[in-house]
This record gives sequence, C-alpha cells and structure tokens, in this order.
Amino acid sequence: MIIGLHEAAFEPWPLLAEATQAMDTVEREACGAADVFVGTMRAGAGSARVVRLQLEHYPGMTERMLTRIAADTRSRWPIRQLVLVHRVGEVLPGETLIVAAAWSAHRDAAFAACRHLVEAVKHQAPFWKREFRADGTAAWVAANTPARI
Amino acid sequence: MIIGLHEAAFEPWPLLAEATQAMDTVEREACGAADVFVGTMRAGAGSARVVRLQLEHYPGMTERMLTRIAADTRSRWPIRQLVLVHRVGEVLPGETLIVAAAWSAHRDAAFAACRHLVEAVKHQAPFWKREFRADGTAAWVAANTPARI
Amino acid sequence: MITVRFFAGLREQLGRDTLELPATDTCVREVWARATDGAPMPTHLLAAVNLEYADFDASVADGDEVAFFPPVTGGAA
Amino acid sequence: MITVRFFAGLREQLGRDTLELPATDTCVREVWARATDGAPMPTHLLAAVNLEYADFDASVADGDEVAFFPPVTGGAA
Repeated sequence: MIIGLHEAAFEPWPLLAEATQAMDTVEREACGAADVFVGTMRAGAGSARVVRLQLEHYPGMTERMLTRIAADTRSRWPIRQLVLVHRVGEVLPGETLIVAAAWSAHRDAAFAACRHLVEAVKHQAPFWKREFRADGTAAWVAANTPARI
Repeated sequence: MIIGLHEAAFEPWPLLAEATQAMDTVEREACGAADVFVGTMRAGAGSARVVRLQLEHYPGMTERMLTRIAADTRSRWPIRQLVLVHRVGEVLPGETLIVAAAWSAHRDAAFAACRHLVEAVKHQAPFWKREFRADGTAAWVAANTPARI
Repeated sequence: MITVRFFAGLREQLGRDTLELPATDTCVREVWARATDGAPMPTHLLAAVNLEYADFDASVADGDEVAFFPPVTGGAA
Repeated sequence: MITVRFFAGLREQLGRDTLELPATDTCVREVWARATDGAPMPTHLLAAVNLEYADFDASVADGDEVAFFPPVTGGAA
C-alpha cells in the first residue's frame, strides 16, 4: 500500500510500477484487474487561465484521513494493492494532483474501489486549492458540493 | 491515440507515459483526469491453477473492432487521449492482457469512457481465451454473458 | 469463391480452420449449412461477413469472407 | 490550553492562523465564539477536534486542538 503526500512534482507511472512490483507473485497472480485514476492540474484559457495552484492542507489530519479512506476502501472491496497519493504545495499546469489505484481479482471491485478513493479524497480530506490566474488575481476554489463527512 | 495488439509480454506503465507525452502542452493542460484500466492474467490455485493462456483472435477483424470501439468512445465522451491495447498469443500468469485508458477534462468522462472501452472489448472484440491448467487439461473459456454486438 | 473461417473452440470441434465454397448468391445461414455438411448451428454462434458482425440472414456474394465463432472472451477478469 | 487553528480562505478572512485559549471544559461552538470574538459562523464551516471531524456541539477539553476550515477542495477535476 502506497499512501502519502508529495511536496514536489511527480510522475504517476513509476509509482504504479513500484506498487505492482511491491506485490509478491501470489498476490500479483491473484489480481486480474487494476483501475488507476490520475488527476492533473488544468490550466483553462484566456485571462482566467490558471498559471499556478497553491495546495494547502492540514498536516496530521490529512495523513490520518488518507489512511482512513484507504482502510475503509479495503474493508468494502476485496483489494490486493492500493495507491493513494496527493500533491501539496505549489503546483503548475499539467502536474499530477492525485493518484488513486486499486488492484483486485475482478474489474468491478477495482473500478468501484478506485472511484471511491477519488470521491472520498475530494469530499473528506482537508486540502484547499487556491488559483493564481494569468490576470494577476487569486482566489480560493469554491467547493462544488458541500463536504460529505 | 494508441491502439493495437501486442504479441509479446509488455508493461502497461511505459505505454501510459508515452500516451501522456504524445499530447501537446495545450492538450495535456486541458485534461484534469485520466482513468486507466489494466487487466492481467489470473492464475487461480490448486489443480485448476492456470499455468498458461492462449489468446486467439481474428486478425483484421480485431484491429477493425478496436478502432471502432475507440471511435465510438470518443464520440460519446469528450476524450483528449485514449489507449486501447490488447495482448494476443501465449500469456503467462501476471502478464498484461489489456490496457484501456481515457484522458478528459473531468473525472466523470474519464471513468465512464475507460469503463466503456473495457466492456466493449470484452463483449465485442473477437478474442478467445484457452486455459492450460496445472493438471494438464485445457479448455476454452466460456463467455460469462452472451456477446453484445 | 466464398472463404469460410472457423475460430477457437468451434474450429476444434469441426476440425477445420478455413475452406472455400464455390460462389453463389447466398446467405450466412446457407454458408454454414454448406460448410458444415448441415450441422446444427450451436447456441450463441456468432458470424461475421468481411470482418463485420452479421446476422444469419445477411447476404453473401462472390469474394466474401464469412467467419463463424463462439462468444468472445477477451479482455479482463 | 486549547489550540485553535484556521485554514485556507478562513485563515485569510480572520487574519489569524493559530491561537491558544485558556483551558475550560467547553464545546466547538464556544471555541469558535471565543477565538473569533463572537463572529458569526460561516455557512458550510467545518470543524475538527484533535484531527477528526467534529460537530459544533462536540466537547473540548484542556490540551485539545480545534481546527476550523471551509469545505475541502482537494482531488481531481
């Protein structure tokens, strides 16, 4: 299980290769499916183009919530391996914000567990995004939906 | 767009890195989400343990169907990049059978498109699996569900 | 000529891979009957004409390739 | 002592990051009132006690850390 925060830009694919290699042969051959989600920073266009994001979080609570979300996911689906990594700090367009992945015997569990990881982080983990725009303005991103706790 | 058949074992992650790098900066920064599915060969256990798979296909029709499935997926969701690669030939436990991936502005489209790729290949593309078991027997895999054409 | 192809378990059951039939304007069902000496069609049999899925009533002409195969089983677990 | 923390837009609005209140047995709502000099609670305000989400009626004691923050906005688009 790979859970954590990255303070610098990182590539998702080597992390996923690492998670695959971390399984022993029996575990790996018991898996028939992995679903992986990679969220990246969108830039937008024009004067509202976002040139930079600041990703604030609540150190201590964040790690606790990511660990709980992973454990909850494992209790709901038969998961053999799991990745849940989130970026913090200053982020540039195209950089990875989140990697969530679940390995399972069958595709239904892998898809459902991966989707659950992504939604749970979005609604429960204490991260806040502040956008810095091309026109020099900055604003905290408004939540699309009230947090589900 | 990366669509194709692999006759030898391959790793999914470098292929996904390649697909990401193949997008220009504007495309990449327009994407906020990628969903990736990796299907691998399960071995099972005991005398029914599968030691090898033979993946037969219908050359010509297979490529045509994969291309059509990709085009259909792009017509249904706003997809910026897509990967659809399937293994053929002799496959060993743990090896990659299929990689399906979709990049989009938002996560709903990426998840839905990726799932569609996986289901469409399973139900429409002319592949057939034959299992060779530890006890020396071999059998063609029965379809779980009638093909949806 | 009409080319007829069989795949996977069906190829093994029939003990044949490819065969050619003299050209006549016909349909998929009739091609099956001629290619298998009148064997009954298996449940869930699938057919393709020129690399496209086809109904058993689809017409077949000179130069066409007709394939018969069992339900497909590719993709993931 | 009770440690009070504010995050993100809320930290900026209030112009404060962390403060300490004298220990008394109290609740989250009362901690907010004391830490903000009676400012009204924003809509959708969230609170945590000792790194766990908490109701505004949750009790708070000496040594606790109480955090207030707006709805979270991490993850993907």
